[in-house]
Amino acid sequence: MPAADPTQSAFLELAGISKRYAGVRALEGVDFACERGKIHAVLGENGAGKSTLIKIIAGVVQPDSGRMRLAGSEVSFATPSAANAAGVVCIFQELSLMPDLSVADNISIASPPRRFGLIDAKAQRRRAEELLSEIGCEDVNPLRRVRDLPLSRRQVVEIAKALGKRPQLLILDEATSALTSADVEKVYAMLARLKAEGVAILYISHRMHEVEALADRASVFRNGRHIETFDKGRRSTADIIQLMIGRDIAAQYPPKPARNAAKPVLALENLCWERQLDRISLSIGAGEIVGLGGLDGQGQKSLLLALFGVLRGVTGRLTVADREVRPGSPAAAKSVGIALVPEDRKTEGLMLPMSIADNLAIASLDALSTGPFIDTGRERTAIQRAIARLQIKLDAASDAVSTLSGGNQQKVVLAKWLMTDPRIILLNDPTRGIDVGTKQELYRLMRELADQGAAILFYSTDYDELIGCCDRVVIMYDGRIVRELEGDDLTETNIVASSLNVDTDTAAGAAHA
Amino acid sequence: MTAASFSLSRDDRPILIAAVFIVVILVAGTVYTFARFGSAPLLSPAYLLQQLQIGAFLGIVSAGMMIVILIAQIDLSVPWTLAAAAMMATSVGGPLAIPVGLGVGVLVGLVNGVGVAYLRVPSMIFTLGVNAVMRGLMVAHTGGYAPQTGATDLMRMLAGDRTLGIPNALFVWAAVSVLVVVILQRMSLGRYIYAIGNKEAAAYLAGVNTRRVTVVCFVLCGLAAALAGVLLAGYSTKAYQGMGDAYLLPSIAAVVIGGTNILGGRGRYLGTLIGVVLIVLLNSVLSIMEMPEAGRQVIYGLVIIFMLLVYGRGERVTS
Amino acid sequence: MTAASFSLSRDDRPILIAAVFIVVILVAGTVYTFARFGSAPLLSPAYLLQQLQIGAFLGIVSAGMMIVILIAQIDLSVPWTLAAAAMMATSVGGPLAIPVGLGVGVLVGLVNGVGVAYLRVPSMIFTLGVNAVMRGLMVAHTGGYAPQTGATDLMRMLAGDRTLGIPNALFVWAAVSVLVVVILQRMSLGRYIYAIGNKEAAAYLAGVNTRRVTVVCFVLCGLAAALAGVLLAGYSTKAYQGMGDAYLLPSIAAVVIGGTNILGGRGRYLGTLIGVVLIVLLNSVLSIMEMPEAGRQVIYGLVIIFMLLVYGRGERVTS
Amino acid sequence: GPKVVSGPGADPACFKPWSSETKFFQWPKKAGPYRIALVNGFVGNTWRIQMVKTAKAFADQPGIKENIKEFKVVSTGTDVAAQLGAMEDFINQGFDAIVTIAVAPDGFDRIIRLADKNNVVVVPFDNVLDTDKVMMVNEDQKEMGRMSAKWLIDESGKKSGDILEVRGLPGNSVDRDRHLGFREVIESPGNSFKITEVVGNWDTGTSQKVTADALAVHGHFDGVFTQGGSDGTVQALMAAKHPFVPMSGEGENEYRKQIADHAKDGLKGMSYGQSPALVAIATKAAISALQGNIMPQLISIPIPVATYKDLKPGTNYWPELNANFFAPNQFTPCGVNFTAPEIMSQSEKNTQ
Ligand SMILES: Nc1ncnc2c1ncn2[C@@H]1O[C@H](COP(=O)(O)OP(=O)(O)OP(=O)(O)O)[C@@H](O)[C@H]1O
Ligand SMILES: Nc1ncnc2c1ncn2[C@@H]1O[C@H](COP(=O)(O)OP(=O)(O)OP(=O)(O)O)[C@@H](O)[C@H]1O
Ligand SMILES: [Mg+2]
Ligand SMILES: [Mg+2]
Repeated sequence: MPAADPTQSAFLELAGISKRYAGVRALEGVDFACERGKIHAVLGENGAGKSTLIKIIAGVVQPDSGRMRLAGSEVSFATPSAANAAGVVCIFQELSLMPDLSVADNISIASPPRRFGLIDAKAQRRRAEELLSEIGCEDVNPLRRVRDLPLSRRQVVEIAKALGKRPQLLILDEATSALTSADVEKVYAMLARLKAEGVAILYISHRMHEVEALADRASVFRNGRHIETFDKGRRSTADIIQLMIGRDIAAQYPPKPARNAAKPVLALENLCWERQLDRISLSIGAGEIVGLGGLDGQGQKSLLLALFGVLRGVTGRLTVADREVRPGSPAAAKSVGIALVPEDRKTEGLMLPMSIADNLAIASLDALSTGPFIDTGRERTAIQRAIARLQIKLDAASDAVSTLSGGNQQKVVLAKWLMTDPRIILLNDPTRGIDVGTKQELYRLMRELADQGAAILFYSTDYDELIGCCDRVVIMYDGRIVRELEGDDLTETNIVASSLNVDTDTAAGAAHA
Repeated sequence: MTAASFSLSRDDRPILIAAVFIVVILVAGTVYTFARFGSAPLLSPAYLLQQLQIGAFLGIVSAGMMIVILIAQIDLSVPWTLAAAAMMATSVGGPLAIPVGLGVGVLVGLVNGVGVAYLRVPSMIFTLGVNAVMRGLMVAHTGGYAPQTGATDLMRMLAGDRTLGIPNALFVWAAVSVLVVVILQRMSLGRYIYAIGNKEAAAYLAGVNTRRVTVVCFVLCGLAAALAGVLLAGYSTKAYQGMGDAYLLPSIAAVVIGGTNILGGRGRYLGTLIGVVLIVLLNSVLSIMEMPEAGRQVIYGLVIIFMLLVYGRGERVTS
Repeated sequence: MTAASFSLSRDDRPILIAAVFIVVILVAGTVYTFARFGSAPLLSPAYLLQQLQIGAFLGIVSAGMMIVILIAQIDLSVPWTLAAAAMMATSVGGPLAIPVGLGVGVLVGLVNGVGVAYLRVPSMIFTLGVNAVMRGLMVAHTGGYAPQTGATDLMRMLAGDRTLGIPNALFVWAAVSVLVVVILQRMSLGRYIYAIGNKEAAAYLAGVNTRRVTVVCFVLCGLAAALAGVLLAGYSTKAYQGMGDAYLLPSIAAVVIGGTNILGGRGRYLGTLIGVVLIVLLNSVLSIMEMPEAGRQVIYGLVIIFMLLVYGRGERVTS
Repeated sequence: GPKVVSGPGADPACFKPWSSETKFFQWPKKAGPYRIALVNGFVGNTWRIQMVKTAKAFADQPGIKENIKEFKVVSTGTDVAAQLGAMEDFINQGFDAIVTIAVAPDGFDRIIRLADKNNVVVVPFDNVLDTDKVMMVNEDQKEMGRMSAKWLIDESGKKSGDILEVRGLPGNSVDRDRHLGFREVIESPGNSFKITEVVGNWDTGTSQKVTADALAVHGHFDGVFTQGGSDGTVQALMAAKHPFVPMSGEGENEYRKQIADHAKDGLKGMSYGQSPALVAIATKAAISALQGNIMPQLISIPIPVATYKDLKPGTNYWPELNANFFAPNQFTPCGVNFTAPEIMSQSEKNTQ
């Protein structure tokens, strides 16, 4: 890299940044730099310190030591708004939209357009429309309430909001983790445009193919340290993974066993719910992993919730092991052997301030109690077994579960359900925001559970994962199952085609357009 | 568009229901008076204006309370903020009376705001403590007696007199209402208020100075309570202990009946306005119908619960 | 292992601070009495036992309140649940007095629980409405003066008499405390309570019957208030209107001072116990020092605010 | 409005002027029977409920009934504005007189002017107004304090000793006046009592608690002056096994029962009372004013007192009755003399 060229010199420079949290070294003497007109990937396993790094850059947390230079002059941001003012804009890992405000309100929240000192609603709406169309997502209505949007659309809004601040340095911390591939393409195009305009971009993602497709250079972090920075093409994916987790990953996905016609454990017939589920019929046998694909928001999540007894007014037949059931609550679903790993582990999967042990035991307390009293001995054994089985990395089971990394938190959610010995496991995008190493462990675990006789229904936004993991994939479109793919038919082209509900040839064209 | 109108159906339903309920109250009361006295005083402009004049005090308090509830806080110090403002205004007297009274409100609001935003004490507890402290200070200040000086002429004029047949208090209420609507719908402050009520952390990350906004909200609430206190002293021509006690729960009830989410982030000012009218009318009609106090309490409680039942359906844990 | 002990330092700090404060109060009071009367009655077992006896009523109410606060709700119907239980117990009289009184508590708790859990009305509003309704019903019920309002002998014995020199009320309080500790630490119900308080949605999706648990919590709170009411009637030998009014805010304050998070999910029963003792002693010592009411209000408010300041530091929005 | 005239007024035994400076009013005579309204404020306690019942019982009594065409009762709660609104309403409806317990001592000027314009007689009682523009009825609270002090001094026969004073609701003028009257006598020259003051809020439970506290700290008192919640104060004495001493307290039936039961053990009790039957005198005064009689501006009602010497079951206390009943209901000079059953047969509801 010819460092002498002024246009190529670092836009953001960090030197010796360290940050500690009560006993944890989040960052240790990190030197880091990024340039204008480059997309710079920041890689590392869960808890490596990526989010901490960008939070420091964005003024959310203050480093214990170290210096930061932006465009050649020393800066330190006390608040996110100070960072914004300097052109540093961050899309945080946790979405920061207000659910009850409209899309347009959210996009302009920090500095809405004004007339005579008062907010100009029309201008604000126009602005939202422009920004959304810049990303190519004109389909989002700026007057819609964010609460009513699916997660993938919310991420789009989040991106538009960041764009609206006209960043010099744009940071995306897993900002694409819920985007469907169609949207991802649009975001790529937008990032390319920004890059051409000379914006510096920091990109954090656990999806290796995204990084490969986008990044001009990449920095790998491990245990709070900066390990290495390299340009595109200088390292193979395997190398990168090796750098990230300090070991090789042999095969991403465990081998699929030969399928034999197992007796269905779960069978649905004509399941309907409001306008979101339309005559769903499906059966899953013991030992089978069935993928649930399609564009985001086609009813996949509703299907999982319906099976888990969360939704009211579901019609149709549901049989579990040949017995018709009609779960009216998660408690009822649990009692017939159904488990659900929900979409958002922080708000739906875990009681974050409670201990790891409490979180693990919560779903199986009935089984671990004698009468109304908890049998603490049995409880402890069960918890230890679960921790060992999923290899959850922790200090003590009595620590708050919020102290675990995302991947380990996800394992806690899964372990909690495994402790109930479920026959049917429903997974709602369980690998979102999880590093490759942990992902691999989860895939292995899923296969292991299937081999032990569980029936697994697995929703994912990542096509790769569906193809690699599942015995069968059903594609949903507008609340219906439009296609079932199996064996050699299980290809990305076919998934994309079915997702858009068009025939294969048109889709092949569309995907590469 | 505006924060308040992004989803008409959801935010408007409570307002509509409350409005319908007001009509029900008026009709029921009129049927009653007609049957008993052969007249329909409830529908006379004089009666309605008088109710609105009485409602103005509650309305002003509720406007402030709403702002605080929108950011998912609560201000339980309203009773003694109101009383203290009235007492200080009357005891200072002269042209400084009103500024001093309002100043008390600003001060209390500042203390509340700093306690909640910077010291991070839950508002329910902090403002309760501030209320106790204020009460103690006022009892000490007045020595257990009501202060001996009366309201100034300006205060009396603002609260008690009429202009063109319309009570001046109504104009004050209207001005406060316009101000609140402008804040909530047309100023970034309003946007921040909704944002904080929705998700404080997200608002912070979006660059909103959440603490300063919180302080401003409490100051506005204190100011509203103080204004109500000054007016009430003008209306009664004096300040007296316990004059604020009758305003705390009704103001919260009015805000909630008006469809503002008690957990913050959602609600329209029009709803609060209608909630105030509903509560004032309900009280008045029950009193005209000579409903025994016991029955009144029961009806009052049931109405609030009933309204919330109607609004609240369909909100689920896993929304 | 248990929900209560996952983070000792964090949950124990408030308890420790409150305990230190109790000592401060006792020392300050003793210095005062010694200087004025040359004696140290505050340290006599007789005085302390008597305070605990008086504290028993507040303690029992607070135990119930704590359970409801732990699930991030609040029960503002406590005053009239307490009074209604006392009134019904005394008006029924005879051996059925206590069961009927407690039955009232269970009933009110059920109504509250169903309103909050199934109808999803915010508890702050719902229980306030229920309180108003109860008050109306009781005014109607006792307005006729028909019922006998004297406490039965058993009630007087439980609340007023002593066994081996120890007030019986203390034994009742102790029994309630043991029960609450067992529930919170040893029963799945307790685990569910903390889980719901931390994240209701997550608890629901983990297969916890959150609505049933919510109802149970309100029933327990109603039961505790009713028990306190029955005992208080025994102590005063009669039931009277407004007997519950003095218990609402102090019970919330005791729970909060004891370190329970007012937003739910965190807190130890020991803290509540200490909070109750602190409040009772503070009240008593201020009364002994013949602190004028004004000063008492101020100190009372300041103590609560101060304690929360000390606990509350360091909690950030973006934690 | 009324003309200010010179006295003496009608029926001076009943309508006794407060002091020699008290003005006299005269309204234009109106033909009966009259429409009268009782506008109560707060209604959440026993005293108020009993007051409302007493009002109805009185309006029903022969001799009064004939003068009343319509008697309405409304309780407006603790909001001054609501009370003013209700009064304005009655004036507009053409009522002849309004009897009221004011929510606050001030703020009624406008209503009084309006009433005067319409020749409506407004009679505040119990919580009176800080004005001399309106006819009012009350008992002399200061006198109650003075009487209590004299009682304690006379019964103990001492000029020194430890006295416990249990005060009422802080910030209330009734509490203040009783306290001032009590101190005026008990601290008058020649006496050297040591007084311990606690706050009982006029509430049985609170009085009991604070008395218990005071006993625990001070051990012994030679006399006790308590405001409302007197039975709680006695309870605390008994619980602490404190010997009975001379005592002065409110007019609760329960307290009078305690005195009757324990007088022989030394509970030399006196019971004064702010009687709920004040409402009857206020109503009677309103009627008298409407009839064109000369009336004192401020009417002082003799304080109904009973002591351990003259308690008689069924006359000035009722052993079989509710503990919360206020026993003093007799104003013989006014012909107001209720028995408990008469009052209790009424409902506390607003009238139809
Ligand atoms: N608020 C905090 N309090 C305490 N420790 C923290 C906090 N935030 C981060 N840490 C610590 O810092 C380390 C780095 O966290 P960081 O969020 O930067 O990881 P990350 O690389 O973004 O992980 P992920 O891929 O899961 O997002 C964590 O292991 C954790 O122990
Ligand atoms: N309050 C906290 N106390 C201690 N550690 C924390 C805290 N908050 C976050 N961390 C740490 O920060 C790290 C990552 O935090 P972050 O919230 O970014 O992770 P996440 O979103 O769960 O991870 P993922 O990337 O898998 O989504 C975790 O390893 C966790 O240990
Ligand atoms: Mg991260
Ligand atoms: Mg993460």
